[in-house]
Amino acid sequence: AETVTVFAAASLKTALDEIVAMVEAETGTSVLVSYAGSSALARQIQLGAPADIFLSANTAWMDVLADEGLLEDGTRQDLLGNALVLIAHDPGAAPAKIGPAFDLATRLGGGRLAMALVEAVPAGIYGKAALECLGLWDGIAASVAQTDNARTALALVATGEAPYGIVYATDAAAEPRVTVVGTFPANSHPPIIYPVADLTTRDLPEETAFLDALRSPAARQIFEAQGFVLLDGPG
Amino acid sequence: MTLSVTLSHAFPGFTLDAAFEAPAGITVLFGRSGSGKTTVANAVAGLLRPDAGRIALDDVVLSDSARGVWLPPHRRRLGYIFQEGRLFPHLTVRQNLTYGRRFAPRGQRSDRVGHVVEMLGIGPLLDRRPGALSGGEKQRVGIGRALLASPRLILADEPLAALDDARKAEVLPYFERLRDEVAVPILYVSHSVAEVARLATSVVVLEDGQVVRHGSVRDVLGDSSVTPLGAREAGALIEARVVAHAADGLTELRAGDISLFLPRIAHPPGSAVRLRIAAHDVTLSTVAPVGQSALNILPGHVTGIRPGDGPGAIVSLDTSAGTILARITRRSVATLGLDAGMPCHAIVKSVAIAPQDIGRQPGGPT
Amino acid sequence: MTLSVTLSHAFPGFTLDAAFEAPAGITVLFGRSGSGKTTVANAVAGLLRPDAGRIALDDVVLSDSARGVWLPPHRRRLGYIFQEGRLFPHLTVRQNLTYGRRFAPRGQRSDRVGHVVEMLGIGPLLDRRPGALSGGEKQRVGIGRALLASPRLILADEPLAALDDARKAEVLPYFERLRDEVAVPILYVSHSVAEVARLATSVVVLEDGQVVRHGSVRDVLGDSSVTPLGAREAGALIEARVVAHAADGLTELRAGDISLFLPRIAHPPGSAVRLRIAAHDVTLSTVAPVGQSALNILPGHVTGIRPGDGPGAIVSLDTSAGTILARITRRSVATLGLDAGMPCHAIVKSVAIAPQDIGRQPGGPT
Amino acid sequence: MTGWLGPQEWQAVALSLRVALVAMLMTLPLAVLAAHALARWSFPGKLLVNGLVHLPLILPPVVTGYLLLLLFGTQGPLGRLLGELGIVFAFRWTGAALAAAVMAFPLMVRAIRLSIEAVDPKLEEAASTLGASRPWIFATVTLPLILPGLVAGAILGFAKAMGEFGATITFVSNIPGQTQTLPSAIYTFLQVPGGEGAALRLVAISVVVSMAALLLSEVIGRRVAGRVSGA
Amino acid sequence: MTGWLGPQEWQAVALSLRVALVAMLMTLPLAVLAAHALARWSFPGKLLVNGLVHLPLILPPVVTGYLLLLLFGTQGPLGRLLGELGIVFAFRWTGAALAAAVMAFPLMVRAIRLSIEAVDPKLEEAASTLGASRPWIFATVTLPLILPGLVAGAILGFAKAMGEFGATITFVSNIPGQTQTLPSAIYTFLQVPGGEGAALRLVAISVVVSMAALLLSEVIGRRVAGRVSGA
Ligand SMILES: Nc1ncnc2c1ncn2[C@@H]1O[C@H](COP(=O)(O)OP(=O)(O)OP(=O)(O)O)[C@@H](O)[C@H]1O
Ligand SMILES: Nc1ncnc2c1ncn2[C@@H]1O[C@H](COP(=O)(O)OP(=O)(O)OP(=O)(O)O)[C@@H](O)[C@H]1O
Ligand code: MOO
Ligand SMILES: [Mg+2]
Ligand SMILES: [Mg+2]
Repeated sequence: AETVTVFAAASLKTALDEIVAMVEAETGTSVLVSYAGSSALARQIQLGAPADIFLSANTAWMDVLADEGLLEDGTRQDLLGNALVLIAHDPGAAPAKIGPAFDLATRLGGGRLAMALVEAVPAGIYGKAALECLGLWDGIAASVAQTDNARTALALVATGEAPYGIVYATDAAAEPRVTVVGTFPANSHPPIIYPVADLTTRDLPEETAFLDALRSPAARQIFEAQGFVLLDGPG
Repeated sequence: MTLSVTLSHAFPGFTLDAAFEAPAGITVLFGRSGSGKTTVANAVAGLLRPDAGRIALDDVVLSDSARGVWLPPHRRRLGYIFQEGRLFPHLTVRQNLTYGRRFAPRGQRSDRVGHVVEMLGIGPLLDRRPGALSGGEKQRVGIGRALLASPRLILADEPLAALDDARKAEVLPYFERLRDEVAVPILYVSHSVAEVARLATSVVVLEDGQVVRHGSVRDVLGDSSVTPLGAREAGALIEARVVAHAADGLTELRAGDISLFLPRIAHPPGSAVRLRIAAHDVTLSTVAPVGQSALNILPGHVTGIRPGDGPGAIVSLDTSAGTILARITRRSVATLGLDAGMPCHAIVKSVAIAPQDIGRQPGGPT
Repeated sequence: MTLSVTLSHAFPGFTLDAAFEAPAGITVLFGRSGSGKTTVANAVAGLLRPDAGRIALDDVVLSDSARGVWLPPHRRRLGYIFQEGRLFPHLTVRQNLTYGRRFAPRGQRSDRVGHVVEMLGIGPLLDRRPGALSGGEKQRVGIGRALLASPRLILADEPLAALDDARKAEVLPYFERLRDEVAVPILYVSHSVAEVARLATSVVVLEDGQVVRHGSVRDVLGDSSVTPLGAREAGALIEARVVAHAADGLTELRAGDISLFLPRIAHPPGSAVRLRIAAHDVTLSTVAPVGQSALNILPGHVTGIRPGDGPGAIVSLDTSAGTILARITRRSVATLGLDAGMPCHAIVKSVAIAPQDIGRQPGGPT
Repeated sequence: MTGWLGPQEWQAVALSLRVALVAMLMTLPLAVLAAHALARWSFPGKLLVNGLVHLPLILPPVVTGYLLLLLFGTQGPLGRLLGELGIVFAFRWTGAALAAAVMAFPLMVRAIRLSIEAVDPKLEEAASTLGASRPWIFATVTLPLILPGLVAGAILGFAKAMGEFGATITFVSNIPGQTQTLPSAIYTFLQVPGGEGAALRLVAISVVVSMAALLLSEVIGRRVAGRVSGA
Repeated sequence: MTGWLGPQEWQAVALSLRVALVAMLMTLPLAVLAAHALARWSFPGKLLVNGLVHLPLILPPVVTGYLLLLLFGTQGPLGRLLGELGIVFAFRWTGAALAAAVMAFPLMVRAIRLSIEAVDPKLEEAASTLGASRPWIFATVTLPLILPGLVAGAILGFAKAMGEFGATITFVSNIPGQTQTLPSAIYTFLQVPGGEGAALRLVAISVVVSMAALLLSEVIGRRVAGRVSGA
C-alpha cells in the first residue's frame, strides 16, 4: 500500500500520533506525519510539498490553499474545536467567570499575562479577540508577554515566570502545574477550528480512509481525551 | 649564463637604484646592513615587483617593467637560500630538502641528496621537523633545500652567517663546485671578505641602495684606492699553479717564476688556484731577508705608495707573480725610505694564507 | 656577580650535561652548530625547564630542581638577545626597545635609550614596525631591546652574526663597557674567535652537549695543546699599557720592557689594554731583523715547540711582554734549527693586530 | 502599519541593535578568557568546559531558551540570586541580550581561540624575559596579536545576535519595545498569510545593519592586520 | 512509545548524523575556497561575497529556510534546474543537508579564513621560489598549515548542523525518516504538553553525539598542531 503523508499543526501531535498508530495497525497503511507550524506547512504545500492531507490549526491558512485550488473539492472539513482558558500558576487561584466584569488587571498585580503572538499565532489571535470583545484588552495590553506558540506561553505559567496565561483548554489539561481559572465564552472570539482537507497532490484511496479514520469513534475518544471537541460540520 | 639586473624601487625612506651584471660564477653582493642586498635578491626571485627595471638570465627575461613582462617566481627556477630560513614547519627535514625536486625538469633532477646531506651534516636530522632545530641546523637545511631544487640560478642571502668556522670550511667548497661544475650563476650576499675572496667571481658593492663599485673580484679587492670594504680588507689575488705536495705537508706553487709554499691544499699538481694575500699580512724588506721563518719571499719593485687616512699606507709591488699589496705603517715607509721604482722584497708567511682564502680558479670568464 | 650553572637535559637524540661558572665579565659559550649553546641560554633564561640542575646568580637561586625552586622568566631580570630576533611585530621599533623598561626597578631604569639607538644606528627606524626591517636591522633592534631592560644578566645568542664588520666594530665596545662599567655578567654565544678574544673573560667550550673546556680566555686561547678552536685560532693575549699616541697615527704601548706600536687606539695614555696576537701573524727570526717594515720586534727565547698534525708547528716564546705563540711551518723549524732555550725574535706587523682584537682589559677577576 | 515601517518596527530595529551590541561587548571579555584557557592552559575539566561552551551551538535554540528560562527566570536559581542583586533578565531587554550572548558565545570563542593558537609562543617568551608578567604579556603581546581574531569573533557574535530568535523568544517572550527584536518581528509577519512583504522589509533592514557591521569589521581587521605585518 | 527511544526517534538520530556529516563534508571544500578567496585574493565584488557568506548567520533561520524553499523547492528556479539534472532537495534528506550546510557555512569560512590569514606568506613565497605553482603551494604548504582551522571549522559546522532546526523545518518540513532531524523531533515534542521527557532524551543524545565529535576534533587538532610546531 502507498504511504500517506500528513502535514499537521504541531499542537496536534499527541492525539494524532495515537490515531496514526491505530490506523496503521488496523489497515496496514503507513502514515507519515510532518508536524510544524501551520504557516510553515501551508507555505510548503503552496510550493509543492508532497503532502496528501493537511491538518491546520487555523482556517486562514486553509483558506489560502483553497483559494489557490490546492484542496481536493469537497474534502475540507472542520475537524476539531477547542476552547480558550485563562490559567494561573498559583494552585490556589480562585476560579472566576470570565466576562466584561472580570478584573484581569488586578489579578495580574503587575505580573505578566503569557499568550501566543497576538498578531500571528492562532491561540494569540483568538485570545486578543476575546479580550477585546470583553473590553479587557486595553487594560492589560502592556502586560502581555507573547511567545512564538501557545506551548511556550503554557511553559511560562508552569514555571511561574508569568502568573497568568491564556492557552487552549487542550494545553491546560495536560499541564499539572497550572490551574484553570476560567474559560472564555465561546462567542467572545471567532470559533476555534482545526480544518482538515485532502490535497490535490495525489488521489489515493488511503487518503479517504485516513480522513474517515479521523472521524471514527476511536479517534473521537482520543481527541476528546486531549480536550478537543470533534466538530461535525463540513468546512 | 649571465644575469643582468637593472632595478629601481622605492620604499618609504629607502630607494634602491641598482644595475649590474652577474656573469657565470659567483657574484657577491656586498654592503652594510640595510644597504639593499636582500631587496635585490627578492627582486631577482620575483618576490618583490620593483617599480621599474629589467632582470634577465641570458636571453630569458625574468621581468621587464617596460614591456610588462613578469615571470612568476615558480617559473624562474632558482634556488633561494633565505636570510631567515623559511623552512616548512609541517614537513620533516627530508621533505623540506626534497620539496623542490619534483618541479625540476626530469633530466635535471639532482641525485645529490645523499651528498648534500652529508656535506651539511644533517643526516641525523632528516626525520625531525624544523621547529626544534638549532639556528645553524636550520640554516643548513635551508641551504640544502635550495641546492636540491636543481636551480639555474642560486640566490644565497648570508648562507653561512650562523655557521661555525669548521662547518663553513665544509660548505664553501660546495659553492665553489657549483660555480665551476654546474655553471650555475650564484648571487651571494655576504659580509665576510674571506668568503668574498674565496668565492667571488665578481663583486657588487651596495651602499644605501646604490651600486658604488662593481667589477671582478681582483679589481675590487686589489684596488687600494677604493676601500669600500675597509682598508683592512685590501689584498691581492695571485694566480698560481700547483707544483707538488711535499712530504712535510707543504704544497709548492708556482706563480710567475716565484715559488710559494703553503700548507697542503687539496688541489692536485697541475691545477690552477687562486690565493688572496691580504695586504696586512705582507711584510716588506729592502734587503733579502735571512734567518727567519717566513718561507715566501717575493722580490719585486715598488710601483706605488698610497698613504691612508690613518697611520698606514698601501704599497703596491710589482713581482713576477703579479701585483702584491702590502699594508705597512707610514713610519716604516719613511724609515725604509721606500719610493716608486725601488727594489723590495715581500715576505709572506705560509700559514698567514688562510685556507678559506685559497680557492680553485673559477672556470668561467672573470 | 657569578652565574653558576649545572644542567642536564635530554632531547630525543641530544643530551646536554653541562656545569660551569660564569664570573663577572663576559663568558663566551663556544661550540659547533647544534652543540647545545642555545639550550643552555634557554635554561638560564627560564624558557626551558631542564630535567635536573641548579642555576644561581650569586646567592639568588634561579632554579634548583633538587629543591623545587623555579623562578619564572619574568622575575629573573635578564636581557636575552635571541638568535632569531623575536621582535614584537605589532610594536614600533621604539616600543620594542622600551618594552622592558617599565619592569626595571625605578632607580635602575636605563637612561641610555638615545645612546643605544645611536650606537646601533637604528635612529631612522624608530617609528617603523619590525616586519619590513632588513636582517641586520632586526638583529640590532633585538640587541637594543635587551640592553635597555636594565638586566642583571645578559644572554646574547650570536648577537653580531648578521652584522657587517663596520657595525660589529661599533657594537663590540658597548658590550665591553657593559662588562666593565655595569658589571653585568654576560653569557655570550659566538662562533667568532675574534669576538671571543676581544670580549671574553672566560670561555666555555661545548661539544655535543658536554663542556670540553672551560677557563679564562687566556688559558683557552693561549694553550697550544688544545685547539678546540682550530689551530689557526691559537694566539697569545698580551697585557700592555698605553704610553703615548704619536703624531703619525701610531700608538705606543709598553708590555714588560718591550715597546709595541699599533695603529691609533681609542684608549688614553696610561690605560691598560689587552691585545691578542694571533700565532699565525708572528714571524720568527734567529737574527735581529733589519731593513724591514715590521715595527714590533719582541726578543725572547724558545720555551717549547709543538708540532701540529699538518705542516705547522706552534712555537712558544718567552718574552718580557709575556708568552708569545708563533705558528710557523715545520720546515722553518728545521731550517732555522729552532730548539728549546734558543734565543729568538718574534716579528709582528703593527697592522696585523686587528682593531677588534684589541680590547680594554676587563676590570673583573679573570 | 502605515509608511514603510511602523513605530513598532523601528522600535524592534533599535532594540535589536542594542541587544546585539550589548551581547557582543559583554561577551567579548569572557570569550577571550575562555578562548585563552582552552588554547593555552591545561586544567582538570577542560574538556567539560569546552563542551559547555559549544552547547548552545549544538542544542536547538528553543531548548537553550528553555534552559535559560529555568536557570535565569525569576523562579530559577540563578535568576533569584541575581534578582537580589538587582539584575533581572526575565521579560527585559537584558534577557534578550543574555540569550543572544549565550548563542553567540561559541562562535566568538572559536574565532578567538584559533587566533590565540596562531600566536607564536616565542614572542610571549621574549616578553617574559624582558620582565613582563603573564597578565601583562597577555595585554601587551597576545591581545594585540589576536586583534584580527577578536574582530572576527565580535562580528560573528554581532551577526548571530542580530539573527537570534528561538532562544530569545522562548526565554523573554516578545514584548514590543522591551524584548521584541527584529527576528521576532519577522517571525510574527511570517506566521500570517500575506505578511511576507512586511517581513521582507524587516529582513532588508537586518541585512543592511549587519552588512554595515561586517564592512566595518573588515576595515578594522585589515588595518589591524596591516599594522602587525608592518607594511 | 515504548523503550527508551522509539524507532522513529532512532531514525531521527541516524538521519541527523547523516545530514550533519554530509553537510560538513560537502561544505568543507567550498568553505576552504571561499575562505582563501576572502583572505588572500582581491577581486571585484569581494565585499558582496563576504556579505553573502555571512547572510545565513544574520537572517533568522526561518527566513533562510523560506528563501531556500523559494530557490530550491520543486517550483524554485534553482530547484527546477537541478531537478533536471536529477538532484532534488525539496523534502528529501538532501535538503536537510543543504539547509544545515548553508547555516554552517559562515562559521566554517570564518574559522578557516582566520587560519589562512595566520599562515606566513613568506613560507608560500619560499615554496614558489622552489618551483611550486599556486595550487601546488596551496595543497602542500597552506593546506597542511591551516589544518587546525580546518578541523575547528569542520567541528563548528558539524555541531551547527546537528543543532540546526529553523531553516531545516521551514525548507524540508518534518517528515519522519526523510527530513525529521533530531532538532525537529525535539521541537515537535516540545509543542505538545507532556512532551518534555521525550524531548529531553533526544537532547541528551544530541549532546552526546556532538560532544564525541568535539572530543575527536580536539584530539585531531592537538595532533595536527603538535606536528606543525615540530615537537
Ligand atoms: N625541542 C627540541 N627537541 C629535540 N631536539 C632539540 C630541541 N631543541 C634543540 N634540540 C637539539 O639539541 C641540539 C642543541 O641545540 P641548540 O639549539 O642548543 O644548539 P646550538 O649550539 O645553539 O646550535 P647553533 O649554533 O646551530 O644555534 C641540536 O641538535 C638540536 O637539534
Ligand atoms: N617592505 C619594506 N618597507 C619599507 N622599508 C623596507 C621594506 N623592506 C626593506 N626596507 C628597507 O630597505 C632597506 C634595505 O633592506 P634590505 O633588506 O635589502 O637590506 P640588506 O642589505 O639585506 O640588510 P641586512 O644585511 O641587514 O640584511 C632597509 O633599510 C629596510 O629597512
Ligand atoms: O500549531 Mo500552531 O500554528 O504552532 O499554533
Ligand atoms: Mg638582508
Ligand atoms: Mg643556537
